[in-house]
Amino acid sequence: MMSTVLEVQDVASGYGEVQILWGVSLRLEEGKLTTLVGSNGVGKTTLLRTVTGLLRPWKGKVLFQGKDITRLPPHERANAGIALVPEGRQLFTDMTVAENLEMGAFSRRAIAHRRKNLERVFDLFPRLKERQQQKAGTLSGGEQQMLAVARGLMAEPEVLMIDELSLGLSPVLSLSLFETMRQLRAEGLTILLVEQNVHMALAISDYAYVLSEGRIWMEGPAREVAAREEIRQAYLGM
Amino acid sequence: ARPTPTPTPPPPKPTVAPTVAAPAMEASTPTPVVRKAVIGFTASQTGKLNVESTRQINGLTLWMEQVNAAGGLKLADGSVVLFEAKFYDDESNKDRVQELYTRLINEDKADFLISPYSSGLADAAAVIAEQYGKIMITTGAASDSTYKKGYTLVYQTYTPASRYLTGAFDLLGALDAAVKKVAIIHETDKFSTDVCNAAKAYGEGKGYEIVLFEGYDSGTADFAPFINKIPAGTEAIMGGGHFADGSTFARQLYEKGVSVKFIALLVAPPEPKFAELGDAALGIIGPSQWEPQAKYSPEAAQAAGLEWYGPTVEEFVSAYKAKFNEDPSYHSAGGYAAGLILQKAIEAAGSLETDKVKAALDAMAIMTFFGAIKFDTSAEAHGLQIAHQMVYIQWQKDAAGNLVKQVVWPAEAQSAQPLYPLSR
Amino acid sequence: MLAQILASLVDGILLGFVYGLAAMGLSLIWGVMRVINLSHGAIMALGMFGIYLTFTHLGLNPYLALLLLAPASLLFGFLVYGVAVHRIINAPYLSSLLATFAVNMMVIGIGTAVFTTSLYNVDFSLGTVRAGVLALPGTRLAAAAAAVLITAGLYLFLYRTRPGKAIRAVANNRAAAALMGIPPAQTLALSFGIGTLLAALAGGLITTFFPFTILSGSGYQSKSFVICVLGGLGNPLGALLGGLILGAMEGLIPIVLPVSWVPVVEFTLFVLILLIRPSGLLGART
Amino acid sequence: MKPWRQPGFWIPLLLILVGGGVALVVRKDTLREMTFTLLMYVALASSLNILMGYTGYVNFGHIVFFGLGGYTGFYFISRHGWHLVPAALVGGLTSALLAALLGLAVLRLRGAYFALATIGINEAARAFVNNFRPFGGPTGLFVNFAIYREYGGAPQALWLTYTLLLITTLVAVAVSYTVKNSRFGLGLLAIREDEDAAMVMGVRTPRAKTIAYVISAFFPGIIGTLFFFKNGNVEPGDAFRLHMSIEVLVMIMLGGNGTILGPVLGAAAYERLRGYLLTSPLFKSLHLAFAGLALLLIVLFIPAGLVGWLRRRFPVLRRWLE
Amino acid sequence: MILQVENVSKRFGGLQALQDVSFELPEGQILGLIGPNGAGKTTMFNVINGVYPPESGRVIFRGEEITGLPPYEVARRGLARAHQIVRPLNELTVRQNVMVGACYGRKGLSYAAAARVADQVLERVGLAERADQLAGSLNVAQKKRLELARALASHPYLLLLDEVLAGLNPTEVAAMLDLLRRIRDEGVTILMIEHVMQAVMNISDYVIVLDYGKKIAEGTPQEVANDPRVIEAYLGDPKLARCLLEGEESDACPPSEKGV
Ligand SMILES: Nc1ncnc2c1ncn2[C@@H]1O[C@H](COP(=O)(O)OP(=O)(O)OP(=O)(O)O)[C@@H](O)[C@H]1O
Ligand SMILES: Nc1ncnc2c1ncn2[C@@H]1O[C@H](COP(=O)(O)OP(=O)(O)OP(=O)(O)O)[C@@H](O)[C@H]1O
Ligand SMILES: [Mg+2]
Ligand SMILES: [Mg+2]
Repeated sequence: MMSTVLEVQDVASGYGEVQILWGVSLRLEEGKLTTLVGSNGVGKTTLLRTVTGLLRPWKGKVLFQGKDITRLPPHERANAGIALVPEGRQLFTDMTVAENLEMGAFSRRAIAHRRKNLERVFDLFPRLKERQQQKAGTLSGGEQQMLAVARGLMAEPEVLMIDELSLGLSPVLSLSLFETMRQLRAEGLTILLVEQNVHMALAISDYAYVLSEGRIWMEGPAREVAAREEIRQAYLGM
Repeated sequence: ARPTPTPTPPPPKPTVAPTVAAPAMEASTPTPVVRKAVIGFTASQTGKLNVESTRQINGLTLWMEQVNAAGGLKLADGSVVLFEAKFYDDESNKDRVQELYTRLINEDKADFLISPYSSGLADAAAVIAEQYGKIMITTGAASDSTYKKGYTLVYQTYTPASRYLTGAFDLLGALDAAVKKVAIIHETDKFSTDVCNAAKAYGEGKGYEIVLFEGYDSGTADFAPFINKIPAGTEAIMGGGHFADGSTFARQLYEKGVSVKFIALLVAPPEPKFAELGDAALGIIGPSQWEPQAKYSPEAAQAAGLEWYGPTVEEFVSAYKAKFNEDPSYHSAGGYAAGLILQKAIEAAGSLETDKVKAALDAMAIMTFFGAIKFDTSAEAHGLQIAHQMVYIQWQKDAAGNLVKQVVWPAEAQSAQPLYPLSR
Repeated sequence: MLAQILASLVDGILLGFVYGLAAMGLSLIWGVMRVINLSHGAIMALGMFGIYLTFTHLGLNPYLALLLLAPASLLFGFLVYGVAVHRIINAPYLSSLLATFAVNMMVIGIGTAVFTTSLYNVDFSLGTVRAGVLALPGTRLAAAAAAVLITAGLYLFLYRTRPGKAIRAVANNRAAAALMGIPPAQTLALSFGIGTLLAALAGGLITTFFPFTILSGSGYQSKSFVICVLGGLGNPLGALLGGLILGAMEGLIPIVLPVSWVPVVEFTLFVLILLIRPSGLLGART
Repeated sequence: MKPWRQPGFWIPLLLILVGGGVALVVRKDTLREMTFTLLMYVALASSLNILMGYTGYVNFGHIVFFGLGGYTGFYFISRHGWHLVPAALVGGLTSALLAALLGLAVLRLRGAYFALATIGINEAARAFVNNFRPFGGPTGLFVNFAIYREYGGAPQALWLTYTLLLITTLVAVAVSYTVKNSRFGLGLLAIREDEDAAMVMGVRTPRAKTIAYVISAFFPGIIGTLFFFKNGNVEPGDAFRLHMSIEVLVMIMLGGNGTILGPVLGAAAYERLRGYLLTSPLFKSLHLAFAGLALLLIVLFIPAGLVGWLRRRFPVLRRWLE
Repeated sequence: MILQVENVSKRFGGLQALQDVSFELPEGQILGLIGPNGAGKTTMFNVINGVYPPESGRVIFRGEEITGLPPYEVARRGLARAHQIVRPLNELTVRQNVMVGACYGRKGLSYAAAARVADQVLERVGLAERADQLAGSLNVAQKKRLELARALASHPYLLLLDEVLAGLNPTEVAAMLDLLRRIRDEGVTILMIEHVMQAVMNISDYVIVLDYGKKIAEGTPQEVANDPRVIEAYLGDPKLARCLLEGEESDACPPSEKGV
């Protein structure tokens, strides 16, 4: 039996008085790659912010490895093994590439694996290895995205969530990133992906959720979802 | 409304302090009419003037307690005046002084006013006193300018600023006629600036060359820039301002090994705390409004042809020590003296009426433990203190090697020979 | 003339070390938390009295007393952060200005009630080193050395240790730091605590050569603003350099102008730098 | 939009008129002195509010205008024998001119940097006047008691000063209202909310800010002249107290930043509170600490100030409490 | 030509956000500006209305060069803008927000007149009943309408709209498109950035495509949608292009314009 690593139960959330999420439920199975599909502004980022604790849910629960973490502050969730590559990169722009990566491995669980992860990250993104001493803020947009993903990988997480994986990356690089995601999944990492390139995302995912107007509109194995007529029309442009 | 005293021929004036006179008075008059005279003032209970102001108020309080304890002050009509203090905290700030003095006059019905500590605050209060026709004795306020504004009811206890440091030039001249180059470095507040401008003019008049004349901000802690500016060949340094900066200046002069023959600073040296500087204090000269060592006495008064009034120096010092558990500073003595002046004037007037007391003040020429007191009565500088003299103290070492204050000038008040030149 | 310039420069620079140290805490808190700590001067005064009390009542060597002062002031910083700053850390900056000013009023108010505003002195001397025209009091040399040590220590802490890097990360991007598992509130409290500690240490060192009152901190605080703007925010080296520049200026300007013009020049320069390079002469260009 | 038909306009004016008029009617000197201080702070706070409340620029140097304007006005009284009224106007205009020059430069700074620059300006101005000979340098300026004769004696002079202050305060508050409820004021409010957006909407922000700064600076110049005239002297230390700037700022915060009534109530409340703390035997020695505590509580728990809080809590009051 | 952009380049540090971009806007039309994220569209707006001065190139508005003029000068010449990231003046009421636009727009209305115009415009965008609410309390969609209302209140000649349709549901999009058409019909030229393709292709008279700071195509919606470079860089899918070309009835199209 597969076990559920992360579960979102009937979460409602929003900003100020504006409600964005209206009772979203979602499960991430261990070692699976799940993708979250939805148009601009439906609340994908809002959901990820709620899962990581940057946003307090108005109602509902977030369970991690069976434990209720709804009230934990973000840094404790991070230490527990939830990593997010946030929308807009959110790098430490005044710190060097190396320091950014080091911050990625700040949690106690990650320190032990720092060396190993650093090697892998440099393998993946040789450019970062060249630029270790460069200030993150001076990197090009694509390099910054690489660094953001790399920083997430340094966390040695249980669950890796990536908001807009291929944003601002050249097609070649986005392709290779998708390949990396597949590889990580093969290594047993649980991944939640938010991606504009729905084609690719569905192609590499095990399972998919479709978010619409703050609600889960549809879910199912990625292959099946991709095959559904309404999805093909609404999100795949077919 | 105060009861107007019925005019009766004045009894012979007591020429001794009320402390001494008290028992006799109580025995002779069984139940005199008791009247209350309210003395109004503000105190700097907070803010930067807190310390000096507190001492001044202590002195004033001591005076009042003594008078009241002695049964009050007997007036010509046989009634007895008991004094009562009304005061507020002025926070060492000018903006409330006027409000508070107006309140003292109008609400608290103060009969007489004592000034706040410091020239600036006293200046603000003086306007109010004059406006309401109340007599104000200033103390702790040495500026000359207050008395050049056309006031008629403001009287100064202290030697005015313009004569604060002039004695230092006299002393220097007496010690060493060859010295000519003097540097003056002073705080740029009103008081110190007045003092040093006057001293500069006086010194130049006496043929001294003022090789450096600079001011520093209140609150300055670092004097290195000034010390570095003192030209080579300078033989004497004068100036300073208040305690904080003055003591710091003295200390840094010592640390920097500035070798001059003579240092005289304002305000700070007479403070007992100045001794905490240790060797840096040795030989520093400072003008003081008053010192316990000063030799003012009934005999001296007689010699000067003045009436002696109030306690002797020793009586004042021991009473103050007993009450406040510390040596009186000149602020304390000034506070007491302000009360004493008022007492004498009321006594001489035989009345609490402003006009009569004013006339008594104008005519006053006495000597007290604080020194001689006489006021200018000209229109240009009415109320300016013209009789009181500064004494100059110097920190010296006694036989046991402890720092002690000695009065070194004027010659007739000397308690020890000046230490000269400074050896550094 | 040359002798005067040399003496003034050396004096100014020695003083500059202390200025730099005084500014460092302000710079750290400002740089990291975007909070202009108006209680900085009051905390410096507390440091002064801390040393005064341990020196006069316990007879402790001032430099040893600094070691006691450090943890005490760190705790005090945590307290101030928790009570006054944490709630408004994300509010408009006027709130934090006023909140820290309120702390300033409380400290000064209580301090005045306890110590009055009279002058205190730590009567401690390390003698004077003389070399030609120079006369350098030992305590100032020691303070300069301490300033260098503390700067280096702080630099190493911020750039080499985990909590130090965490502070910089939080300063840079609070949300992202939380995502990395760095507790932002604790980290902010720590930086406020360190800022407070630095202020107290600076105050403590000053007692060994300048007398002080409970109000003495405010002058150093104003100068610290100038230094922060000179040196850029958040960087200890910048603060030290800014302090040295200011110290040297204070030493050298009097050679050509009356000393009383120094603050005019100083603060005019301050406003000018703000206008031309708000991120500081040594800070990054924005 | 006739202002006199709006309760938000006449409530503060009426408050001031009644509060300040009592002393004039009863002719009680103590009351006059008390109210003088109060009115002075009301006017200072209301004028600072025109900059800080409407454009959001926190000015720690409001007192510079009080000091420099007051110095200038007082200079003409003491050195050139001017009458108080023209001198006060010149004091106000000098402050306004200074603000125009300064504003063009420092208003380019935003946020905390502007606030810091104003601290710097305050210190520089104080140090400058300390060295400025025509203003008497460190010793300042004073007037001879005899000049009060020109006004029919000292009491008359004081009552005149008081009346002028009352008028100034009324004008300051009326101007504050008019600015807020005008096209110009709307531009200022837009700057406060989002300066860049305001620019995009066509608000000439540099000019608007400078004009607000100038208006805000005019009143302290007048008030300074009146205050120093009443005191009979002026010294640099009294004229440029940073602390006073901050107190005025606290008053605005207490009453409600950006409101008309807020600075009026805030100044009154703060002055009374301080007066109470100062005279109460319990708090006397700790009054500063208690004032600090009060400030902290306001900042932490009612950041919108008294009026702001009331408006938020009871929206019906919006029409009444402007 | 109401607006001419000539060889505009703009860089941020090492990033060339705009490179040698030129285009022209004829009066009285709706023009679409599309391109991938980060292509430089918003930057183009910022250059046009004076938020950023360009490194090189010129912007000419109604025959007058406005390059480098501050935004408020540009606004007063009749060029209004609605922001991509909404910027309401939170502590002011909705009416006051719109009044700012009216007071400082092309006509520079008086306070009283601005209040009247504000009420009319609010009626038009459907915010009339919220006029006295604080702007900060609106939800995102309402804030977008407020952005539009503020821009309209300034009586502009040219309206720059940065993703005003984002966050609106299909019904709202349709209503908004109606409104935009009516505004155009009143003679106001509109330049709109939009990712909601269906809408852009429907409403635009002309479309300009940016990619990596360069103009890669322009033309009618049909022309653009058929441009292979546009398909490669932006549309990414030939089928979608066909849908856009053929209109909503095409079987290649998704059921509603959820965007891409
Ligand atoms: N800080 C905020 N305050 C108010 N509203 C916000 C905030 N952040 C996002 N929103 C709004 O919440 C809604 C959902 O936003 P969210 O970022 O979750 O969408 P998304 O699905 O991630 O979209 P995208 O594909 O554009 O990233 C949007 O309408 C957005 O405008
Ligand atoms: N102030 C700035 N400093 C540095 N880089 C900037 C700045 N503003 C924009 N950029 C960069 O310039 C590029 C173009 O940005 P722009 O906002 O114009 O894109 P856009 O086409 O509007 O994208 P979107 O569709 O996402 O709104 C981006 O890579 C962006 O990161
Ligand atoms: Mg998102
Ligand atoms: Mg954009």
